[in-house]
Amino acid sequence: MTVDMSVAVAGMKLRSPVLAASGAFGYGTEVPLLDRRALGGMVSKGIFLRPRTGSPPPRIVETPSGMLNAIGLQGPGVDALIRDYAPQWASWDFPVLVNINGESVSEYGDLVGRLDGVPGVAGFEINISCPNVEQGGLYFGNDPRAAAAVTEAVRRRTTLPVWVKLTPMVTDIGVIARAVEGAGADALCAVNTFVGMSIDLNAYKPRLSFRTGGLSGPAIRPLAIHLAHQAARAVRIPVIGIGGVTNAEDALEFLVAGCSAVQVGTATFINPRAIAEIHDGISAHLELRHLNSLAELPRYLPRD
Amino acid sequence: MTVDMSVAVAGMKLRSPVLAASGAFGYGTEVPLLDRRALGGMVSKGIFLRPRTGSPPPRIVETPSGMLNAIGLQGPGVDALIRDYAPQWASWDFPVLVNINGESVSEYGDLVGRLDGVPGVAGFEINISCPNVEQGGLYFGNDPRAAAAVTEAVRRRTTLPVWVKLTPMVTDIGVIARAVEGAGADALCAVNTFVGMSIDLNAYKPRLSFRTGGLSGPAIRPLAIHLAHQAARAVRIPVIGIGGVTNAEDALEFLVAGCSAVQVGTATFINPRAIAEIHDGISAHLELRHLNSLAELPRYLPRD
Amino acid sequence: MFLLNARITAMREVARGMAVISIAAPEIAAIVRAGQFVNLGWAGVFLRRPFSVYRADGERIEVVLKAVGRGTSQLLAMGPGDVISCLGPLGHGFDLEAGSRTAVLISGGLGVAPMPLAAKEASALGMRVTWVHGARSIDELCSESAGDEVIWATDDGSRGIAGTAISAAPDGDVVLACGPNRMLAAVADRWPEALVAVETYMGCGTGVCLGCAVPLTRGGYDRACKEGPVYRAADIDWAALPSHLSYAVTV
Amino acid sequence: MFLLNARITAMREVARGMAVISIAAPEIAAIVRAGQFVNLGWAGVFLRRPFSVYRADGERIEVVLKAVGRGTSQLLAMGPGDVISCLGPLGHGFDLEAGSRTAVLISGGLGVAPMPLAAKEASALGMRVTWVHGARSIDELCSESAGDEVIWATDDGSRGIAGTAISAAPDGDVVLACGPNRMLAAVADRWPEALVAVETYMGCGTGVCLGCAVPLTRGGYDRACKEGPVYRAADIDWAALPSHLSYAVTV
Ligand SMILES: Cc1cc2nc3c(=O)[nH]c(=O)nc-3n(C[C@H](O)[C@H](O)[C@H](O)COP(=O)(O)OP(=O)(O)OC[C@H]3O[C@@H](n4cnc5c(N)ncnc54)[C@H](O)[C@@H]3O)c2cc1C
Ligand SMILES: Cc1cc2nc3c(=O)[nH]c(=O)nc-3n(C[C@H](O)[C@H](O)[C@H](O)COP(=O)(O)OP(=O)(O)OC[C@H]3O[C@@H](n4cnc5c(N)ncnc54)[C@H](O)[C@@H]3O)c2cc1C
Ligand SMILES: Cc1cc2nc3c(=O)[nH]c(=O)nc-3n(C[C@H](O)[C@H](O)[C@H](O)COP(=O)(O)O)c2cc1C
Ligand SMILES: Cc1cc2nc3c(=O)[nH]c(=O)nc-3n(C[C@H](O)[C@H](O)[C@H](O)COP(=O)(O)O)c2cc1C
Ligand code: FES
Ligand code: FES
Repeated sequence: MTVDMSVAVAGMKLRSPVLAASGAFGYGTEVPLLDRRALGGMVSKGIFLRPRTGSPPPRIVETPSGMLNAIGLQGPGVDALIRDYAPQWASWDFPVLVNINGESVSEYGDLVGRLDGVPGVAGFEINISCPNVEQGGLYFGNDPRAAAAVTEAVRRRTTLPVWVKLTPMVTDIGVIARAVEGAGADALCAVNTFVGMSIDLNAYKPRLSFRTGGLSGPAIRPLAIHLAHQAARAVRIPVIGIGGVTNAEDALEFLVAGCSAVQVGTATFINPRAIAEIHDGISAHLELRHLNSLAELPRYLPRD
Repeated sequence: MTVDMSVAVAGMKLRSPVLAASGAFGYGTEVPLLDRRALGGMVSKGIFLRPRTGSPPPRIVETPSGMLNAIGLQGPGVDALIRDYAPQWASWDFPVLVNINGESVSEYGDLVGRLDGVPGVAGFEINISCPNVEQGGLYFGNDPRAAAAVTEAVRRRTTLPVWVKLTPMVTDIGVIARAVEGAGADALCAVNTFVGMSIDLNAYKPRLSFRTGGLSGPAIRPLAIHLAHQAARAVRIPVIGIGGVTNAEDALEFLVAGCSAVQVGTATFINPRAIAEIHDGISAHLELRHLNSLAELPRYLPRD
Repeated sequence: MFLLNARITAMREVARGMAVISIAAPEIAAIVRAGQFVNLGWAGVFLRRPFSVYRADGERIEVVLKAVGRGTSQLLAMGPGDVISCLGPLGHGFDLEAGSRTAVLISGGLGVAPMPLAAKEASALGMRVTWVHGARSIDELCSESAGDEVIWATDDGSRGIAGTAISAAPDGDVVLACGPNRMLAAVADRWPEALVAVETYMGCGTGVCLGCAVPLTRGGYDRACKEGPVYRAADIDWAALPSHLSYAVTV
Repeated sequence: MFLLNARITAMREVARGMAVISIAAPEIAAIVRAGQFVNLGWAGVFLRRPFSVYRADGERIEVVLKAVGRGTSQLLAMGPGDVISCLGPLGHGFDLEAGSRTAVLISGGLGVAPMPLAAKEASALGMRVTWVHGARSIDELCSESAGDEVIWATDDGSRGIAGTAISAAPDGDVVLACGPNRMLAAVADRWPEALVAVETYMGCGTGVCLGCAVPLTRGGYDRACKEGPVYRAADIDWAALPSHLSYAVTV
């Protein structure tokens, strides 16, 4: 028996519910030891319209069961992305979504306008939740009106799938989720990193040059599962769970909690084979329970 | 050389900046192996006006570098507290603050009214941030008006120190911090637990009977340091840091980030000697840096 | 209560996958009572893990376990010389009073854990001890026993009586039981006065966190780590006590 | 690039607190170049830890380290038989070209790490190799060396020249250096064309996370794990490169 692991996320058919998270695979061109058969899709590193240098080092700190990062969305800008990476993506057998960033609503729209129709670009993940940039990012993610405005601006420029990536740093993720759904998002990605800080006790100042960073890894998993679940309860569009997935059990927790798929980031730094192991582990779990397909996995999603 | 470890928190002189967090020491009557000399003070388990049974089991789940709890504020109610515990506290050589909970603004006020003047009660920690009760708790903590209303109601009933314990589950902790400061709080405690969820893959439902629980332990430390730092930047009153402190370095990170003291919870479950070790470690750090007192510890608290 | 960095001194297999670990903890060995437990901690786990004390002599205590998860697997991978943090003795054990003539001990699977100490205390009080050992099959039956009479019961009849330990057990002046919470619920039906050792999740093990709630028939919750883990069977609201815990399901 | 569960086969001390660990990793040993590194992972740490490859023969690679934190302490507490996860070879090493006559290798403290392989490659290209070893004192000076000539330099003069490795070093056609970032900045002043191996924090070690940013004089950042860790000294904006990393400060 082979289990049917495919899933359709708002019309986009994925062969696996395990996706590569933005920022953990670069542009997919130098991913070591990746077993591509297991990959449902990839979200590219966050891009702006123009090239960005990113933050000065140190950019990374290890924390208990997690890490803080403050990369600052270093990237080559949209022209280089279209020239250097999209053509490679066009030949791959899984979809690549571009993680979209802007300092203003119109910049988000313009960026998607530039990328819409470029071969290799299968859809967009709108990042309104990056904690590591001075302008944009989080600002759009924690205000329902701003979040909706960005989503609308993007929606007008493309018929490709638009996924919106939510921040956990809000009082009620359901409010943002509904605002974004109302503005035309095809799916939600929950969640981006949590803002954190670590202090250097020699220098008596933050370890990261950007002062704060985004916390990722297993430390945040219980929080991310809760938030993805809350988002899924708030909307009718699919939710993709993100945060601390390291093995099949972790992924299954998100899926049971109401997610259609998961993204894996930090875990791949530690185990470059994580994606394949997660894929195979989910399949084995389904088989053990005599389920023929991922669609048959029981979900826990009370709508009260 | 002995280092002066004392600190005054809004007029209350503490011999040590290391306090026992609410819910991790019960009423202080059965704390094993506690080295009391190291304890700056204790916050009692959260109490309501009336007795509460709490949540059904399971109430606890281990997570990476942390745990979820959903105790549901089980407690004997204020009468039993006054009868059974306060008299013992009156004879102790460190202050005991009572963690105050209510389902309405007036209940908070009434509870403090009942406890004000009771020998053994040195002050109040107002819990507007418990994620594990259906009514009250978090509801008051994530709305600046409600948070201020609770603080005012309590402030009117006592001249003892009023500390307000903040939830991390808000878009901007500074807004709540300022609202509570304006309403007359003497100090802020940042933070309570983060809401999280864990899924049982046998039953395909949440592991905790309350569905969600509060995440504590080292996993949340970088987030808690950031939030305590943000709160400290937002207000002029002292901030007490809470979240994942397990050793002296962790405590020092909170102190450098602008906190006047720290509270220790989960770590004491694992190491019943944690409080003393943290106290001694801070003292050793100060000595090593040739600092004569905790007050001389450099702080990182830009006010921009 | 003591907090010791204690050395593992020996390890032996007593059933398929079930091992007894000896730990040098003289302070605890000197005072531990039957039904009490220790809370063990080491680098690989976040929370401590509770284990009944299986045996105790002047210098060492023993615990018996199976790999049911990450922590128990790690513990079984350790060996003599390794040091673990040992907090105990904890909890309220079996209260045996002089005067009873016969004691019946009923264990299911890993529920053997508190029984050797219980048999010893009952014998010391002059009781005649019958220990009924239940398990799924002969492989899973702990090979060690104590008491004046031993009765074996296996689900598949591969050793002793075919059936449950409960069905195989005689009556006695006092009945002590340990095993899956489901089995203990059945004990409560037949012997409401039995003393049973229950399993719950634990946070602290020392009575301060209220994580180990045991639902009571009179309403409200007790702490398994403080008032328990041993209870009068009729006092527990069995329907409200989770029965899916690993220790509990491993018959 | 290979991901191996690799067995530690041996461990030896080469200075006070400084040890060389041998790891059975034939696939990596077969292809690793001087200046490349491996990213090691095991149960006690969250992120992997990067280590230069010190030596390589047919079957084994070696790394040299000191305890500077939690991870390195854990690694030093392991022993032959223990298995660690080994990802590599990673990064871009020293690009040595035939034609140079003399190579000067300058190491400060743990900066010895990439030098034995570098000495071997330089010798194979026909260069005369001078290795200048610097450390605070004789105790901290790695006892192993390679090359045609070895010069010792200690801050306190307890062995060789009293002073820094830089002041003790002759000129050469190619200069290779590794050590604290502060020392490498001084190397850059004297030999802008020197090839230096820098230290940064690393997330992935494989070029995808952008955590290991190396600030460049021409602006922007390179990845230490991909374009580096070896750079032309003049290409790095030394003032912007953190100089407080542990490997870096342990002279
Ligand atoms: C008073 C008491 C005495 C016990 N005595 C024994 C004994 O003598 N021998 C024995 O083998 N087992 C005993 N147990 C059960 C044992 O503590 C658990 O099986 C063990 O904690 C599982 O750890 P794990 O890491 O292998 O499991 P995990 O992988 O962590 O989880 C698997 C299961 O273990 C249980 N568990 C996990 N953490 C805890 C915790 N903090 N407290 C309680 N249960 C937990 C849960 O059932 C969970 O579903 C006892 C439990 C209690 C409460
Ligand atoms: C390319 C490269 C090659 C290296 N080669 C060697 C070598 O051959 N021998 C050697 O002893 N050391 C080497 N290091 C340094 C070594 O990786 C760090 O000293 C080690 O990671 C410290 O781990 P820790 O757990 O002991 O320290 P921690 O307690 O985690 O932290 C102490 C310090 O270690 C450093 N550190 C921690 N995590 C990382 C990380 N993920 N990446 C980089 N630095 C980190 C930081 O400076 C930190 O301040 C190299 C580093 C790099 C980047
Ligand atoms: C080094 C690093 C870089 C990241 N860059 C981006 C990014 O460019 N855009 C984005 O939306 N998320 C980014 N993220 C967030 C991840 O996509 C993901 O949401 C987060 O790390 C939580 O998942 P994890 O715990 O599996 O890593 C980044 C995360 C890390 C660790
Ligand atoms: C079991 C448990 C019970 C708790 N009960 C309370 C409580 O009654 N009132 C309260 O304000 N906080 C309560 N807390 C939160 C702690 O006081 C503290 O804010 C939190 O655990 C984070 O700190 P830590 O990581 O040091 O545990 C409880 C925490 C735990 C783990
Ligand atoms: S385990 Fe904490 S009170 Fe029982
Ligand atoms: S460490 Fe991740 S890109 Fe270099």
